Amino acid sequence: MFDKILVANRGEIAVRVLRSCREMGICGVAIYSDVDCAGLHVRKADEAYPIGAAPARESYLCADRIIDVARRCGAQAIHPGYGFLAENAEFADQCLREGITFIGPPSGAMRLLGEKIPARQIARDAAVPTIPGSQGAVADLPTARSVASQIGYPVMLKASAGGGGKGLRLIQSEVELQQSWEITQAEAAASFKDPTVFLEKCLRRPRHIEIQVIADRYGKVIYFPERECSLQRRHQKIVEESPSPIADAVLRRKMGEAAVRLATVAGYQNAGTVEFLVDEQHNFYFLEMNTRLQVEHPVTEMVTGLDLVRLQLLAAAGEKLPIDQKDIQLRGHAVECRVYAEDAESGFAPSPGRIDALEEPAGPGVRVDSGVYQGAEIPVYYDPIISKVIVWDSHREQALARMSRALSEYRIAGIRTSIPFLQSLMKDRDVMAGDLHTVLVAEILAREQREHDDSWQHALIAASLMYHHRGRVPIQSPLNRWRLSVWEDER
Amino acid sequence: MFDKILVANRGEIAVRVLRSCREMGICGVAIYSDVDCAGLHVRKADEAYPIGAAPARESYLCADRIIDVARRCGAQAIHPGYGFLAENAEFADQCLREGITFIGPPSGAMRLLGEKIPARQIARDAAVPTIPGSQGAVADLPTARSVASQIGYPVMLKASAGGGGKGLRLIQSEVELQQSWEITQAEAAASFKDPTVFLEKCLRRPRHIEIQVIADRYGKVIYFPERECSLQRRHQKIVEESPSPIADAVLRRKMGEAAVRLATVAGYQNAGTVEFLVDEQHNFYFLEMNTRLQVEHPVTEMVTGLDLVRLQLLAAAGEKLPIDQKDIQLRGHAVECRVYAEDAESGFAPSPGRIDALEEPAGPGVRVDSGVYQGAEIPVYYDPIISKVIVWDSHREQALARMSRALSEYRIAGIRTSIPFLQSLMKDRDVMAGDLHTVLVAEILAREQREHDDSWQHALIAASLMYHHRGRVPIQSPLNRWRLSVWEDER
Amino acid sequence: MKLEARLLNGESHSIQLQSKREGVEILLDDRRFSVRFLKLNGSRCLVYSDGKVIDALVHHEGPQYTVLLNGRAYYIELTDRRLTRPLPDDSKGTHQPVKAQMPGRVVRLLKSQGEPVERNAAVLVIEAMKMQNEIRSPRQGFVSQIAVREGESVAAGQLLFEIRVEPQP
Amino acid sequence: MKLEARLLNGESHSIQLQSKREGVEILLDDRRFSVRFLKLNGSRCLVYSDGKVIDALVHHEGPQYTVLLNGRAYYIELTDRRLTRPLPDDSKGTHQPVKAQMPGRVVRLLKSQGEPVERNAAVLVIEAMKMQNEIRSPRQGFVSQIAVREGESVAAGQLLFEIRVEPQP
Repeated sequence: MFDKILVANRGEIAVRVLRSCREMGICGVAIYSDVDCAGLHVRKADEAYPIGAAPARESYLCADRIIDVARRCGAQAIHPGYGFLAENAEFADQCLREGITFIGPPSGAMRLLGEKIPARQIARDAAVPTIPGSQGAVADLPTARSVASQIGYPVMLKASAGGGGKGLRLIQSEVELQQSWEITQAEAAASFKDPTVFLEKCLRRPRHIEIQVIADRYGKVIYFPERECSLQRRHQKIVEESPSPIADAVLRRKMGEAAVRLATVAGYQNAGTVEFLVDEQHNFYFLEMNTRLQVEHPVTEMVTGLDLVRLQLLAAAGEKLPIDQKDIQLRGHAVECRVYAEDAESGFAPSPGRIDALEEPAGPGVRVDSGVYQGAEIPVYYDPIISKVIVWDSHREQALARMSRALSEYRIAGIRTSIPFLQSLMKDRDVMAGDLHTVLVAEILAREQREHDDSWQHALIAASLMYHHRGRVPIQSPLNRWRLSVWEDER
Repeated sequence: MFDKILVANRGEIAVRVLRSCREMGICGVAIYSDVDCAGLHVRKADEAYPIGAAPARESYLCADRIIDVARRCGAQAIHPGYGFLAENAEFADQCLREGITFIGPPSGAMRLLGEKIPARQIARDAAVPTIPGSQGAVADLPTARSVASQIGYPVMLKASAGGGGKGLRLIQSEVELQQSWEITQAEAAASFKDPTVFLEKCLRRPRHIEIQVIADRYGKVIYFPERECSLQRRHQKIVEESPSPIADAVLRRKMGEAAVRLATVAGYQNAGTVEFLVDEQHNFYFLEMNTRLQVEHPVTEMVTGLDLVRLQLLAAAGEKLPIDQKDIQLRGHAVECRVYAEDAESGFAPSPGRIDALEEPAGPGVRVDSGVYQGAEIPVYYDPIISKVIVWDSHREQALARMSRALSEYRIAGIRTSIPFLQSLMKDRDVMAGDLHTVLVAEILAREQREHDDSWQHALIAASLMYHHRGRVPIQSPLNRWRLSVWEDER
Repeated sequence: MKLEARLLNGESHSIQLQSKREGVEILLDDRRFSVRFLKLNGSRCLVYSDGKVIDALVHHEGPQYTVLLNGRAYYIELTDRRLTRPLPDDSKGTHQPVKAQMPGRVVRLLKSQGEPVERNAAVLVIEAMKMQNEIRSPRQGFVSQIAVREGESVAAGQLLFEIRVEPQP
Repeated sequence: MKLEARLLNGESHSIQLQSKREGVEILLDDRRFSVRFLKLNGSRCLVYSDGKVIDALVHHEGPQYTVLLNGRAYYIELTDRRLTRPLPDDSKGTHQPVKAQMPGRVVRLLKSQGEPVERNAAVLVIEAMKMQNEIRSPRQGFVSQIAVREGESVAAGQLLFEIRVEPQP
């Protein structure tokens, strides 16, 4: 096993990886940009080194500098987290050349799966169903028109090099296809340096369900119970759960085995996730494979009792996976809510700033993976995730109730957050019924109404009392002052 | 199910119960003494009522006032937590008379099991092994002498009405027996209003292992996997775990079935714990039964996935237990550390005061049941428990490593805590090997040596830098000031 | 003390507070509350109202109050009747400037100069923190000035556009 | 700046700090450290020393510093050489008072007036927070006064006893 690992990331995921390092007796090294000098990941690390200026391209995306730090501090491996360099095959190659272990898949598999058209081909080779669409790239508009009319509108026009909700366009009709054809190609060329596009049928209200896999160097590939991540806003997941409300043992095994076949054909190693869309008849179709640890990995950890980061480190160190498929047992139900520095009350605008007060939920069945602390700053330069709240309970209904309880305990002052919206999601009738699909959040936002309870009155009362008592010092010791200053009230 | 429950307690256990109430949609009512007006349990409650002055006998022990509050606010049930009125049969009777459900066993069972001699008789009736000793009360010194010489020294001279580590005396020889006889009787009379004493053999380095049970009104009694609580200081548990490092499936079932027999014979209902001493040959002997929820219940929740408070409420509401013995499955390993406001560095003196800064551990496998928040006060009037840190992992060794990691993240300023000692326990060779017994902590304290690492140098450096930079304001925004004020350093 | 409170949805409420020996009497519109109040540190407070406990975190910048309550956020503007400075007079036309809340890049202009806008209508789109954000008009009126161009980088606090509010009849 | 630090175990160390352009040079006894320092709010600080990160919470009352580091607590008394007020002069006999840290009840006196005591010898027992605590002598010397009786309730800060420290030869 490694003695020292550099975590090439920041925020909650860097903290997450550093925690496993500490538990395994491995020295954990953080890197930080100028604005992150006092970041929680720096505070949780055994060592930390500055890596450049705030913008990611001058720090967390600087492969050379990161490798240089790793070499100088003697780190034998680099964990990339998610985002930044996590799916950058060049970086994986560079690590290899420098004799540093990249904790992730081999760059070859990363490259194959990183582009949509080759990935779809691998899925077909592995007998994994793909969404009906063009066999590969669509060269010109006439071909596009003919493919689209064959599979039927609406269709998705996608950049092969896109991913993560970027580089795709919904096309309702032939007229729209004509209008969008050139602009989509141009955008793909501009954004991903590759104008290649292809067509897929657009499924009606699909679910997003994905399978986590992990593979060692010796050909063992294991799948985990599915995660349902259908609650998305702007193609970004915001709530994830495991198991899916619709999956039974048969579907779970069919999807799991499909994911294992795909990973095997691709020569995959380490942790990865095969994403599927699932239609209303519970047919599933390969969407893409994420070649890294995912934001939502904790729900899988909660229902299986396994530590995915630990397994990543073991696999990367060349050890055999210490578990077999039969050891993966699903227990209970886990739900994750992503808490963002976004103003849920006004269009989810980013809300960077300083966290003036912080109280996190805790207690039975609640896990918080946070990247902040009281007094910390949410910088404008990166993904505005604050933390993830993950709960576990024996049944889905109880898990949702537990999440509501946990969110009700969360207090963050100084910035605005997505917590209020997450709260209302947990009580939404479709969410509670498990009737999920990828456009449900948009529908809920459209229909959302203010709850009619007395809370606004309580808020007014609290605000006006704080105004009324402005300038009065907070109680330091209720022991002495309760009787003196609490019941009384000066003018 | 109840609509409203009053929690007749304070601190972490009141918070624990209120959390389950909120998750079950039950209105949770807190009560508070004057010094607890801003306690965390008040903040986590839906309603809260003052109950009297700080000393427990003027507030949390005032049965009349508590019942009066319950009646006036419309609470249908009272959860007593642990301590205070939890094992007070009078109080249970009073609730019954007022038509309020006492969430605990019937007062009859409580009375029987609350005294040692009748409890030992019940154990014998239930064919549960008891520690060799007198059949019942020992009337006079000659009888005591004869019993003691029969079972062999050392022996324990115990008050029948004692418990929880109080009212017992270790006797090494006949001379000591003679010296202690009268004083022990007198102390028992003074402390417990009952001079009755009895004799038990003193086991050499026993383990303390206990079985949690829960029973409904319909005769169903279920046992849970054992908890080992051998790490004790002054007869108070400080670290608990489940399963026990020495228990296998056979011992677990034997102890579990013994506990169920005992609970059945006693006509027990609701949650309770049968405590055993276990000798080096793994023979187990009944010690006492605790007729309440215990401090260490979370380790059982972590390894079984069940919510014991929820089960308590269901049983108290007259529902059938929703689980059977076969549903209780042991998974992984859980460890709990009790964090006290005690100065571990100088003889565990109480350290009440204000919590000036607080950061609690979090992340994978870590649960914190806390009774405090930043700015809260630890009053001198009650048990100085701050919180419990509970961890879960798939194996014991990993669970201990995770606990070390969690404790290393815990920051409490303003008061002194037992965390440093807990840290050293987690790394003790006997603790790591699972070689536990009830005097191990005393042995460790006797042999404890300061770890020889560089940490004291780091502490000196941090303290002197804070002195050097006194008067300098903390950074508000690293975004702007890092380059300006961090690397530089004014005179 | 008499306060006027305006909620985010535009609702306005009147609040009267009066200190009594046993706590504070509050008249919220026409509902009466008798409360006890405890100010904790870190902008936390506890309000005890007829058994109910309100555990709130109250943060304010000037008259803008944010109250965190059970995981929800409430935004309230408080006006003290005694101290009321004359509010910007709606009876004359005024120009309301809208500034960037954070650094970012203008990706799209949705309105042009002189165009009429509803309250809350999107005027332009700024990309920041990897996300596109519509910047909306705070008032009904006309876009009197657009101070940025598409593609331009903006700093926090930089003027984006101005809305001219028409005199009310 | 020159400091003297005394640990709980009685060890004494000298610390010299010098500000440089790139941070602070520290000479701890004869070990040299080159560090960067970041003061956070809430008495937290970060020290960057040769890659190592020291994440400490530092609390002090006068010269008594408590440093929390990785779940351990370190108690340090700092003396600034430049500001040193003359310390209580050990060459003359002095009386050191010992006060109650918290309210409680005196359950037992273990020494009587005039009795010689070693450093750390228990002088009396106080019960507080349901526990019995031995109150020890901070110095070697004689019990010059016992200010409480068995069974007496004491308030925090109340004088318990005094130790007379003998002049050193």
